[in-house]
Amino acid sequence: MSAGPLTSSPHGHQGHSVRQLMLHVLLACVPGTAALVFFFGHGVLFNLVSLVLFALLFEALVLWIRQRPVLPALHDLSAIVTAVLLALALPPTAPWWLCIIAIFFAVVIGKHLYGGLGYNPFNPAMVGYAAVLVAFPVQMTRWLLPQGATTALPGLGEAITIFADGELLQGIDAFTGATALDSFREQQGAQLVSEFLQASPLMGQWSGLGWEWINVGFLFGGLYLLYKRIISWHIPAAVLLALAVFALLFHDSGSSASHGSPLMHLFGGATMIGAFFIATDPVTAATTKHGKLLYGALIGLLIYVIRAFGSYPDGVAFAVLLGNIAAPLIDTFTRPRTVGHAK
Amino acid sequence: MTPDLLLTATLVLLALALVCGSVIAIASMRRPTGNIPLVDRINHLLPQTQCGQCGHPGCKPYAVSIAAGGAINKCPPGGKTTIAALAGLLGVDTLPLDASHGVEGIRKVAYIREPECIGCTKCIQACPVDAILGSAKHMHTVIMSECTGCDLCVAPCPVDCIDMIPAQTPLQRWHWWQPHNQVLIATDRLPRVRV
Amino acid sequence: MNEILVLLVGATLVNYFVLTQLGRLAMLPRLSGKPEIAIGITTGLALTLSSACAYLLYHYLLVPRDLVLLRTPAYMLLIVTAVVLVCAVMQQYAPQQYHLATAFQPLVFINCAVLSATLINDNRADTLADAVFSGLVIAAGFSLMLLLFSAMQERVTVADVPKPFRGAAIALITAGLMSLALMGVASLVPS
Amino acid sequence: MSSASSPVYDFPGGIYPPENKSKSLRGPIRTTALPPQLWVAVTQPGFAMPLLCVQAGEHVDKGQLLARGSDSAGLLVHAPAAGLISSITEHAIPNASNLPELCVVIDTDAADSNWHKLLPLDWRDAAPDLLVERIAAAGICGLGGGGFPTHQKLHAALQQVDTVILNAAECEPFITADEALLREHAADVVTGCLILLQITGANQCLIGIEDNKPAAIAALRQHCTDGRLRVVIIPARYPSGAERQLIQTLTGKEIPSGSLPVHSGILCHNAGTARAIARAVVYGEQLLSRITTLTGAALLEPGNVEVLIGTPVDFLLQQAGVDQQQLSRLFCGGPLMGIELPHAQLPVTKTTNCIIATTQRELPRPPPMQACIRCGLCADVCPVQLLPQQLYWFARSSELEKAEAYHLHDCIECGACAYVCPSHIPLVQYYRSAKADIRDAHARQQRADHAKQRFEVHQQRVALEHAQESRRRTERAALAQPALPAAGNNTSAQDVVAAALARIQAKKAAQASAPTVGKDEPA
Repeated sequence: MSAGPLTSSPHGHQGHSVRQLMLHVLLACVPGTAALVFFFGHGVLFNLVSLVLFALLFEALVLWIRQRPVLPALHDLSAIVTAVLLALALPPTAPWWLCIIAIFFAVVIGKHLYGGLGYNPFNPAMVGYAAVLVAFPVQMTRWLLPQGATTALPGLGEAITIFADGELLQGIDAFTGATALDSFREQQGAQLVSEFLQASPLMGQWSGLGWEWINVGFLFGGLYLLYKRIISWHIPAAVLLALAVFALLFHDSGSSASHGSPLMHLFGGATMIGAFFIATDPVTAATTKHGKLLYGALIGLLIYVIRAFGSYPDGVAFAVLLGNIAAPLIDTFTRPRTVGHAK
Repeated sequence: MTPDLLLTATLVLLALALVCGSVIAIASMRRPTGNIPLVDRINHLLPQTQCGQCGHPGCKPYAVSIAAGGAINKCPPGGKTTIAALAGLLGVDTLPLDASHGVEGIRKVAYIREPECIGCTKCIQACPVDAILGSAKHMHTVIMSECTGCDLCVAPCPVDCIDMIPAQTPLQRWHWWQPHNQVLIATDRLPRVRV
Repeated sequence: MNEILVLLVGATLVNYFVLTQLGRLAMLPRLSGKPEIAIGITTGLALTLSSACAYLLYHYLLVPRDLVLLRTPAYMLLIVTAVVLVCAVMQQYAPQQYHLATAFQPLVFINCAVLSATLINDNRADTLADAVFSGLVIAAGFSLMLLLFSAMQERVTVADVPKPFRGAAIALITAGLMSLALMGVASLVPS
Repeated sequence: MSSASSPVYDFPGGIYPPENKSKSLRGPIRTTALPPQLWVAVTQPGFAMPLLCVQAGEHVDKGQLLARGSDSAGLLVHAPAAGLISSITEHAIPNASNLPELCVVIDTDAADSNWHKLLPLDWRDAAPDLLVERIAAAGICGLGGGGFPTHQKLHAALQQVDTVILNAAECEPFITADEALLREHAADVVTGCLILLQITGANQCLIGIEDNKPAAIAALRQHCTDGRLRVVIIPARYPSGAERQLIQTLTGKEIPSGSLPVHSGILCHNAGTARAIARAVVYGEQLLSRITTLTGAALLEPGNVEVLIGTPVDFLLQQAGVDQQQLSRLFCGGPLMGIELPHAQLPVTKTTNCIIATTQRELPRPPPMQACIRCGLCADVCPVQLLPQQLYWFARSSELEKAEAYHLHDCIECGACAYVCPSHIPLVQYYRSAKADIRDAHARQQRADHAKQRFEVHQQRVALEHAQESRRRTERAALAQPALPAAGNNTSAQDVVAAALARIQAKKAAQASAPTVGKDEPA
């Protein structure tokens, strides 16, 4: 017999661990990331690598300062997930210092000031994203033109230069432009939706060129997470449904005053990664079943409102952060009825 | 600015101040009603052993002293729980128990070794909750369920036949404790989990 | 209708600088019960009352007499009176809430002052109903923020926050991040 | 008769752990050899003081009474075998606290002959009271794990229930004691059910059994010839065998929080208990043995054994061929609600339904807990629809009022939440600790309120006595005054003042305390 402290029941365990959940999330990111790399080139990879490295570095640093065990915390992969989600949100033209600032806000301020994994009330990746978006609007709204809309993506050398300092590269403007959603909003009132889809080189079949496939990739990843029961269907379904319903309500049958079709919103921008990967971050989301639906619907609505009436390139980050604010209150109001109690 | 306007301004402001002032005065003249007095609310949180370990002759007097701003950490029978409850009610910080008044221990009750009792009734008079049964020249006994464990009957007994015994056996007292947060040392690695 | 909607969204979401006030909540000792609701009610009633009075005062006394320069001191008087009056009424009808609100009376005063400053500077109210309505809406927005914030604080207080950041510091950081999030909708309201 | 007509309802949550049941079901129920020594625990409900009926050094016969409770609510304990009582001492027994409990140690006689049985009863004609009395006399308690005296439960149920539920679900992994029992002794169990119907006057008995026990179901069906009995097959899912969840599954009724099934007209008993009842009534046998599952990868011959109460666990393990090298941990009960045993020098008690001897691989020690990530898996599996992660936060920060508001007391401690927790948080332990703290706090408050009331009455009484005393004194003084007219003006003036003050005080005290004191103090 092995000696050891006696434990309370239960003594069996399903065998899941946080690390496993995070591994599945990382795996599910692969198709969307691949699409993103295909359409926007090396910059995405630079972001990914640098953010992951700095996320681990900052996490280790904070834990070391707090004299907490470092390796187990790195072992759970949560910092890497944060870094990956943030990297996928940052523009591929982001210079290195922007990446560092963003990941600092995400890991240190968004997560560790609250005590680390499990305690943060705001989604760390979105805290990082929103912070740099507000602070560096120019760099944050300068996206590359996707593969297909431009003659060529920046080569490896050019990508390195951009990463080193975006301003150094001569003729960077040839590569960059607004995102599809941005350019749609800017032209609003001038063309019918269908006309714009055809006329603009940035647009594909139903949404932004490239973005459609990136979203399809994240949709697949999300379905994988659902299949693996890493996430529940409530939040993504509510986000997508609310977004689609509001887009349909204000679609105005594609007139020039329209804010875009439901398909354009569902497969444009960061919708799918937001619905399946970011809004579902369990730490910051609502936890009850009804609460999750409400939380998802709120995010869906906010994404639409910010995209349609706001002035930021995409609404997902702010919508998720606002959802995070509401989540604790939503939880208190959506407690399920305990068995044996009247409602 | 003309003197005329200045005068009007002063008058208007004065009149306004007068009106507002009287409204405030009327409002604050109403006495508070419907609130449970603070002393009673404090008293409700005290363990009511009436043991006097706090230096007051009973729980209510201690409640009065707390309401007047006295220390909240003088009640050993209540211990940490009572201090926390008082701190919550009064909105002050919790303090450790003042050891000069005693230490927090397990709950005890008085037990009279009946063969030794001479029936002097001194303990009966000392008991604040009438938990001791008996009459003169007859042995006394403690009604266990009514005893608050205040200790006040022990000192008056001329033959020292009263013991304070634990109110519950260890088995009755036992319950699960909160798991300790197992803090790993920095070089520890989590056991590998099969994926 | 449109203006009311704009006012509603604006007042409820965009007055995020009020969030800086929320830090004070965390600095005060924790009381049993829900002071947020009490503060919300008190502020709401006081603000509605004072904005109505302010409107009447402004349009029927100060403007005709050419005394607009007296606006600020006069409003301050009104706000103080309104807060005291509302507290008295609450004492009568909601003693439990009153008990909590009195502990935070300075906070209520400050809130009312800050919020009415927005009201006054705004000066959008064209009618008495508008004035009352905007008072109500701003107070409602403020109360919602208080509720959201206190629900978040409930989570943060059990968190393993590093020692130097416990209490007011982390509350201010939370408030800061909340206002960062609210910047997302700030651009919705035409300024 | 037919199960087709019985609807099966759903309960929320639940988990599907690997069953691990086949190993111990390969052979028939074995009977163990007579152990050289028995440690018979005489624990009473609520850990009350037992009254011993024997002394150390005394020889006892099989079935002789060893101990009883101090009142009728207590549980009778009989000698499982004849032998000499070598000592009566505190001994470790399988319990969560690991604290020793009073045990009667019997050195058994090899020649174990006559069993002092009770008189057999014809239950069909017997009055319910008589049957309950018999069940008490046989020392039967709930054999499913609760261990609550059965006669107590039946007392409360007399003429109160319309449905008797027999719990044969046995949803915990590893445990097969009830399944083996039903395969081989279904007739006894059915008789037990009929006796329960006779006692309670209920009009139906639902036998709930999980669908993964086909042999037991077949045996039950064969013996269920009475129309009031119905075998209901329920889907296998943990914790379908928990009392309230089983009732919900079979009847669709939710037992209101804080009330007992009896208050809803339902009585629930375990299959093993039903058999013990049948044996006690039909054959007059006291509860001296029970069927226990011996299983786990560290045993070479796992199986179910009919074992005498008090048999040491290490004796049983040796009989089942334990591999000491492989043995890592020992459990009593199932892996989800059972308790971990510190060693094998412990006796089997009336509630020991399973002993698991595990290897390191089978049930590994839990890894260190990590931070809760609020994933909500626990809420999905909770059979009572609590919010386990919220309760965890409240329990951890000792916010007991909030934990109460989130219905912590409705937690059945089934362990489903901790089973699925990816952060390996021992949630159930947090709940147990918080529940105990809440219970303590309530008991404290109750004691305080009670003491306050008694103190106030005491004060009034003392004031009244003082007043009466001083009145008598003044009266005596007044009588004595004429005799001493020249004692000095000073004294008499003082006396007058004192007397007046006393009168006022007495009047006040009498006014204030008269109504209450009059009631409480007839003297």
